[in-house]
Amino acid sequence: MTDMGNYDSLTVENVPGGAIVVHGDIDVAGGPILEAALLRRENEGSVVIDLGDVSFIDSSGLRSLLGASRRARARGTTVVLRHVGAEVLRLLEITGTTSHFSIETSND
Amino acid sequence: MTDMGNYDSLTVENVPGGAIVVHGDIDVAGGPILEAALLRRENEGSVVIDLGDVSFIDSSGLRSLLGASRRARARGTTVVLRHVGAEVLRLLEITGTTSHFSIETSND
Amino acid sequence: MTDAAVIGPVVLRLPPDPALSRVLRLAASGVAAMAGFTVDEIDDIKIAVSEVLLALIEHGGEGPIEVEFAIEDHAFIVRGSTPIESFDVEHPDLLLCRTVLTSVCTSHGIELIDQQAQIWAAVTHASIP
Amino acid sequence: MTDAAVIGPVVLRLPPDPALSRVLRLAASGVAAMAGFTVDEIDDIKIAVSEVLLALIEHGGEGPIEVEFAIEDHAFIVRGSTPIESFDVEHPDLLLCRTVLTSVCTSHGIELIDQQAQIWAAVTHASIP
Ligand SMILES: Nc1ncnc2c1ncn2[C@@H]1O[C@H](COP(=O)(O)OP(=O)(O)O)[C@@H](O)[C@H]1O
Ligand SMILES: Nc1ncnc2c1ncn2[C@@H]1O[C@H](COP(=O)(O)OP(=O)(O)O)[C@@H](O)[C@H]1O
Repeated sequence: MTDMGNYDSLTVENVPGGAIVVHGDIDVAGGPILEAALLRRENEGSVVIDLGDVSFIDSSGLRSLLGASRRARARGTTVVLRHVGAEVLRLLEITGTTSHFSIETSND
Repeated sequence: MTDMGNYDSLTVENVPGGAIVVHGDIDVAGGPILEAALLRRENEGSVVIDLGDVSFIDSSGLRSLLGASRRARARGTTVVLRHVGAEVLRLLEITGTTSHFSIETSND
Repeated sequence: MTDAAVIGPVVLRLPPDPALSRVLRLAASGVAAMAGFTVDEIDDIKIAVSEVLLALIEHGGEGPIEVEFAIEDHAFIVRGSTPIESFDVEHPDLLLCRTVLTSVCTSHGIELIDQQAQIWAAVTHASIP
Repeated sequence: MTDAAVIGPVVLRLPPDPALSRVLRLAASGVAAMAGFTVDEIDDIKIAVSEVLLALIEHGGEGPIEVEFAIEDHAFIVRGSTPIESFDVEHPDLLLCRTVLTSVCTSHGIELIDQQAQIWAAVTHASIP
């Protein structure tokens, strides 16, 4: 981190053929970064998002996940959320959107 | 932490006959709290301050330590700073005040 | 312990930059921790503050955003505002935001007052009597 | 990565309450991390921000304190001010504060302008060319 510039609060790691691993906060800044990464990967078929390193999400972040879910459903598949922690699970529950995903919690 | 009120950014643990253990930030809020705790204990003679759980100090915090040092010197003794971490050591060094204390770093 | 009602308010004026969401959460956590809110309550406050900011960024203009944190009557209050010409407080994009605020806050409001979008939310500290 | 010069400024208005020192450090850390400052630089920024606040609290009056964080020319700038009738910028109590600012900052200033105590400090990001 020696060059000057905006440091993104969210980074996405693309494991080829594997999960999309998210690090950071899925908020109004991170949501669009995640959405762009998801759109680049979805032509590959199934989508697995690893949220093990995400301890914050708000409704704008949730919208990027719901968008991926809607597009997955249109392709006849489901978005898998892996290593879902308490904070993400809570937001899914209070918005009644858990059923949009196949969820694997951190304890699974 | 169920009752409402100001939560102090610094707390002091008094081990009777032993060290004064400081938890938190020694800043413009924490400095006076530490100073009050030090003044209550100094009649006992030697002063040992455990800074193992202090990762921030500024010049107002340093003044409370320097005050204790000055009063200890008047009694013919020295203030011992125990478990001094990098942040505290740095402030002592840039202010040229390391010689006012007997310092035991975290690595000792 | 002094009375929590004496804390604040802290007012932040910032550009409508999404990257500042995290900065607001950090500042809000600091104020709430200082006022004795629990870890779970601080989680709610972080969500509330983020929802207020994102609604102002997504529905406001290019103008500055003002956010106030205050402790009043045992509650953490966040009040945000930004200049705006017109503002559809029933916009469908605000539905998810409202759903979240309803769950994490004791009360909240989204209004257009004096050419300003104004959003506020309150998280009450649950003290054991 | 966009140009860091576009970040901020973030302006905070707060009462002269020592307990807010930690809140200011949290907010400053967030802005600095977002702008790509290193962990060591952020440690310096936290000290600089605390020194600015404590000088304003200890030498200012009961009036509100305004603190601005900005990223300008690859530097984190903190500017603080508070209304004050008279202000001895050479007061001995400011010596230790100045010593610290001289060490952790690239440059700083303590001035009385327009009945306001004004204190600023800059921490430059050391980029490898
Ligand atoms: N309150 C809600 N409950 C459940 N799903 C919602 C809610 N609000 C929006 N959605 C869903 O979120 C998804 C994304 O919404 P939207 O912001 O329109 O994104 P996009 O246009 O990129 O798909 C849509 O599938 C929408 O139906
Ligand atoms: N720049 C400095 N370098 C070294 N010691 C200092 C410096 N400034 C103040 N001190 C010392 O810090 C101690 C506390 O200062 P002061 O604020 O006057 O506190 P008190 O009156 O409570 O002792 C004094 O011993 C003083 O000499």
